[in-house]
Amino acid sequence: MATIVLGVIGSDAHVVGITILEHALEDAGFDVHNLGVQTSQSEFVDAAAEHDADAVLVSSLYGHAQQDCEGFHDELAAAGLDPVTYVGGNLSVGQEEFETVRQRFRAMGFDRVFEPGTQPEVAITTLHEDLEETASVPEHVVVEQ
Amino acid sequence: MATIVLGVIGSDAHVVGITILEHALEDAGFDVHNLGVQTSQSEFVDAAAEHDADAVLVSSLYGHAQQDCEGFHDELAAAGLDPVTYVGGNLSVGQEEFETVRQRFRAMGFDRVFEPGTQPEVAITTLHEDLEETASVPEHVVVEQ
Amino acid sequence: MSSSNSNPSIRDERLSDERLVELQESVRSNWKTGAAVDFEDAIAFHESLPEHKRFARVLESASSPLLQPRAGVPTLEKQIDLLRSLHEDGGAELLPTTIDSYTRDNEYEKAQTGLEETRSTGTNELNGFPAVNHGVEGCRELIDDVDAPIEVRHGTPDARLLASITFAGGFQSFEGGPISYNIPYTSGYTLEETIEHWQFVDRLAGAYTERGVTINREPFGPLTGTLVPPSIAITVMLVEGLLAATQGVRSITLGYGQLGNLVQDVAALRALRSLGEEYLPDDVTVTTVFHEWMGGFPPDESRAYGVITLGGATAAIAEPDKVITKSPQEFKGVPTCEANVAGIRATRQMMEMVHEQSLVLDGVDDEQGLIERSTHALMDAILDLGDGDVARGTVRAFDTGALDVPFPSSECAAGDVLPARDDDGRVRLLKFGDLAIDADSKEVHDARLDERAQTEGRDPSFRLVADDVDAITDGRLIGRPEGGEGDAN
Amino acid sequence: MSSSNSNPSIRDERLSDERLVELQESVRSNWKTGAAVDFEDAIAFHESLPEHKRFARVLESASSPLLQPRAGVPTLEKQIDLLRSLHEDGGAELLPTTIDSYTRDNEYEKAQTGLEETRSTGTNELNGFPAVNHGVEGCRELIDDVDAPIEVRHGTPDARLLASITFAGGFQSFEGGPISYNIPYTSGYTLEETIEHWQFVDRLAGAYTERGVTINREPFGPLTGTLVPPSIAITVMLVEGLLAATQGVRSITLGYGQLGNLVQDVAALRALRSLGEEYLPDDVTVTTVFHEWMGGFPPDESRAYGVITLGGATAAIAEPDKVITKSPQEFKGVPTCEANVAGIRATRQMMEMVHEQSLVLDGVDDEQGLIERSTHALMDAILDLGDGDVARGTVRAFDTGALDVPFPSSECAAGDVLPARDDDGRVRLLKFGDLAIDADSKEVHDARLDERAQTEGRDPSFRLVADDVDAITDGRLIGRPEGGEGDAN
Ligand code: B12
Ligand code: B12
Repeated sequence: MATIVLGVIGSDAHVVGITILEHALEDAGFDVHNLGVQTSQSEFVDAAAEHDADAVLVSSLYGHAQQDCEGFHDELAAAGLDPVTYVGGNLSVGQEEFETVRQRFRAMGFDRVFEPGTQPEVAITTLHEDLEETASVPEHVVVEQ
Repeated sequence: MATIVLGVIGSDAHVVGITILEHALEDAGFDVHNLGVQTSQSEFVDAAAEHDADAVLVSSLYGHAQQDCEGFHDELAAAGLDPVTYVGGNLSVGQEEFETVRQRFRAMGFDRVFEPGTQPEVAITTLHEDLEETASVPEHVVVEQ
Repeated sequence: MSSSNSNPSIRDERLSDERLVELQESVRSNWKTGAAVDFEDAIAFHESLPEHKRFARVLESASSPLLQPRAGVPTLEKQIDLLRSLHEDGGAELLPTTIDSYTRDNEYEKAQTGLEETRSTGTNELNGFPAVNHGVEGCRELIDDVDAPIEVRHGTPDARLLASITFAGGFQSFEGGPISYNIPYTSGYTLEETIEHWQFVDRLAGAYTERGVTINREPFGPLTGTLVPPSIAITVMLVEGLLAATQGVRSITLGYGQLGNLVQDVAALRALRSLGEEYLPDDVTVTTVFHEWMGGFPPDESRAYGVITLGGATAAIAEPDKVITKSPQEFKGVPTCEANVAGIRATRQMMEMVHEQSLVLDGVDDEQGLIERSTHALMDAILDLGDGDVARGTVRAFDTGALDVPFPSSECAAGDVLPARDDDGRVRLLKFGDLAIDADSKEVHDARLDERAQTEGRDPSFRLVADDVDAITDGRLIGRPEGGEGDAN
Repeated sequence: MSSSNSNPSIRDERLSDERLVELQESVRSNWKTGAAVDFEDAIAFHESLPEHKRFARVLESASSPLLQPRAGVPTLEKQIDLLRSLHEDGGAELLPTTIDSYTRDNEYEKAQTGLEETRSTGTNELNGFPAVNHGVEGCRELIDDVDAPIEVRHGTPDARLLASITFAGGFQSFEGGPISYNIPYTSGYTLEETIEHWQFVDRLAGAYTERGVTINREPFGPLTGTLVPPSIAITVMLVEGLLAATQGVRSITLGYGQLGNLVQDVAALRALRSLGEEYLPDDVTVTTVFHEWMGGFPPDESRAYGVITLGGATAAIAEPDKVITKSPQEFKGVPTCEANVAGIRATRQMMEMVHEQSLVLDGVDDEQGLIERSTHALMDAILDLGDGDVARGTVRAFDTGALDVPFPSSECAAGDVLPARDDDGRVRLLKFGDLAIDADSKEVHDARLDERAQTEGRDPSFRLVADDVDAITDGRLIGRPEGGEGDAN
């Protein structure tokens, strides 16, 4: 079964969402490594390398996601890693339109960008989809969740 | 003391507002003739003539004020009357900007146009102002209430 | 003084089949669309409707209160869109079609002009849906295109043609009644006239009911929406329920409008249900509807939500069968669809959260007892005055002031009763006029209002009533004088 | 497992004058604006403030609950505008200044970058007001330009520099505490560390207080905001209150976050007040604050109003001294000023309407008894474990799990307790871990959750907890499985 690294990036301490995600992903059969809150980019990269993660799920609620995620994909690449990457939560400060936010994080390299309140089931479905063939970035995904 | 004719025009039956207005105007010393709800234009004109009204206050809540007031000032003129005329209440259907509504009723000949929720005190103050000199339409009024 | 004579010829008797047919013929000629009304064809149309569009069935089988907004726009297309959105986005289980004011006045010509102007200008020139002008076909299109039961809500003193067309058009619920759509809604009809008109409407509903097509009837509980004491409102509901039952109506929804005091509102809704069961015949299914605050609203949407959600909380505790929601734009004008949806959703959130909790409030039983005692006194007076006939008794009761309503638009009611809130915010009577409630109940009202007068250090007067009328608009429940709140709470 | 050792050196003892000065010196060097901190100058500034800007005075002398929103934007100009509008348009009697996340992490460099970027781009690049970067002068400008008392609200585990600068800058109220700003807000500190940091903050507040400038301190009651049972939250409040009192704080506002069940919330607020009076020294003025729902909100504004106004109704019944309001945009992100104003106004409307009514709810006393018994058990355990020292006892209690918090961010808490709602929507514990509450209380929790399990026909599991966490977001109070609501209500 696919291996997943999960955590809350930066100095964000919102723990409830990833706790729920962790349980749901485990129930769905994934091998989950939950790094907890206030996880740095390098902690994510190290864990992804250590566990040979198929997917890295980054959560951010507090509004500083953009600053915290800057350069994340370069770090992954530098470590020779190319997992599927998701980011979700409340990704910007304020009441910005989600579509704008999504574009921004897509441009930063995330394969999928999830809006506030995304149910674990949605993450599970798309993980199954994205990890079905190989663990590489699926080019065919058109419908974003 | 000035004489006032008051009523709800058209087929509007909202009676609470004018009941409160009537009491307040009487307490303020005006000679008030309350025609009640569902008063036609000609009932207004007849009462204004009969009581030699200094001011005619038209109330309309239900949204059909414009249709109901169409040609009202012509009727008054035809009867040789030129009282101060006020209109107030919820003057249009829906959530239109009040300023637009005011312009429309000013153009129809009303001296003052009052927004929803106008307190009786405001009506009393402006009546004192407008009826101070003569009972004719005051040209000097700039600040609308 | 009332304009009706005190020896009314009206009787609470079932109209004969012949009379029904005769009246139907004459009524349908009032506007050209009347010609399309055909009873057998209508029965067939109703029978073709799926279960989930049968109003009485959906309402009577619900396990928790259903939500219904008010909404009506002039054109058919927009009305369909509006109702779909209220159902799908708002989650309203029951839908309305609110009729425009010209139709309520039977001014079909003017309604036609408004409808045509709306079609050409694109802005709504009517404050509701002119169902008569849309005719039987238009109504059926609406019923077909919207996936929930729809009620006709209006305010029409003479709704005979409207009923004929909308029943034939597939609507299975019809608001109003001879008192509740007279006194708050018009100044042009005597009670005898409106009772006669509504006997036809009820008889027609009864005729459908006999054929297995239950038409739900809903007397309008809030009356003038302005501080109407529960016993008065409930008495009117019972009278209209009785009159409807006589004509064969078997599904009756009695209404009551939020006053804002939780204990009083819960007590009133319970009294409404129990008195409804007591007075109405056994073969009538009685349901209840709670209207969110019907008086003047706060001007801003945020504060309006406070009023609306207090209604939701009340409904969650009292559990009526249906709740009519208000929108946060109530103060200003006919709400947008979005605002209407918002009103439903805010209500629902509050209701769902409170409904799970078993909340027992002190004092509900006492207040319910008071309401029931006063209502019994009023009903006794009506039946006495009518020598047992509720129709005649009602006319006489209004004539003599034995039954009265605060702030009536119509001269049928004396309008000598004046309501005011007590120190706890419950609506009492400051002036009784000739209202036939019992002496014990009067004592309670007097005592409670004395308490308030003392708290505020002012004599009860019309000023106090006016302050109470404005209170919720001003962000409060009780119209206390500035700085004179006292410390009685 | 906790990372702190179980033989802590920390003691609940007043820091000496010398230690205070010494610490102040070292702390102020952490960022350049620290240099401007001067105690005597600060006292003079506070003394120049008018009465109506003195936080403790305004709060403690209020006759009904005061409203305070949360709000902070990066630049001084915009923060001034924002607070003025919340005060004038919203009618908030008490104002906040919410600090950004970088400052909470003592990352003043990053906060500076965010502030400068905000100034150049015009869009807010920080989620709050970086008070340290604005420095003493900036803070004083804010205090001068806004006409109501302002509190610093943050979430900073090491708030020593923030306190030094904001106290000197004229703020007279400061949220947080060693547990409440550790466990929900960070994973980087042991409790010993945060207790030490907050001893300095409290000692500094005490130093101002001794000079006649009362600094109000407010432990953060909601903790993780997620189904925290009242006894746990209240215990943390008492501990932080005791620790603050030792350092000379004389104005303490204990907090509690809405859980959504009216009876439980009213009982908890009453227990909070009475236990506060019981445990805190007599020379401390205890006030209480109620936070509107701190967990996940419904996504749409209309339903959010339902949650917010239920908080308003609760506050009107329980009458805390202060209410922290939420905005209808809570779900999505930092709210606009208008949304914040709307939250205050909706709350006020509900509160004013309900406040006039004397509402007595069944079961409040029993629930309050349960909360007090459990809290006593927890406090006893803490004092036992600390051999009478509350600081040491707290560290040991968290180490052993005798005190625990659901969903902690920090490893200082075991996180072995799992909350769930009972059939009535009250928050109980499904898993106690090693929590030191008494056996009687545990029995109540077990029995109530068994009831629910039966109603729903499912075994209690993490799934049930997750459903409860989502319930309010989903428009309900209890996370019932689809179609399994039972009929227990
Ligand atoms: C509870 C809460 C808190 C608690 C957190 C307790 C804790 N330790 O977890 C407390 C009170 C401590 C807190 C603090 C703060 N908070 Co807060 N908080 C919330 C709140 C109300 C609920 C969050 C929550 O627990 N939701 C329930 C869980 C189950 O849902 P979730 O987190 O959204 O996660 C689900 C999905 O989103 C999804 N998901 C999440 N991440 C990911 C990632 C991927 C890849 C995928 C697929 C899915 C996914 O799966 C989860 C399970 O369903 C939200 C607002 C809201 N949503 O209503 C604000 C909110 C997130 N907080 C906010 C802020 C600003 C803060 C503070 C900075 C300031 C403050 N107010 O004190 C601090 C930050 C502290 C810090 N260092 O992080 C803002 C963020 C603003 C923004 N982005 O513009 C919000 C939106 C509130 C607001 N409107 O201002 N907060
Ligand atoms: C109570 C009420 C009713 C009651 C009326 C009972 C009665 N007989 O009076 C009932 C339930 C019967 C009713 C019926 C209808 N109503 Co109605 N009603 C209201 C409501 C909630 C309050 C009105 C009120 O009494 N306010 C309290 C009094 C004291 O305030 P007031 O009337 O505004 O008057 C004060 C001031 O405005 C001012 N004033 C008024 N007129 C004038 C004139 C002048 C010259 C001056 C100086 C001042 C002034 O002085 C008064 C004293 O302070 C309003 C919405 C609201 N405001 O919250 C809707 C409202 C007025 N109704 C409305 C509608 C559409 C109707 C109906 C057509 C449809 C329906 N829903 O059934 C029918 C119409 C029936 C008819 N033939 O007229 C709409 C009007 C929409 C629009 N304009 O776009 C409103 C705004 C509701 C809404 N948002 O949809 N209604």
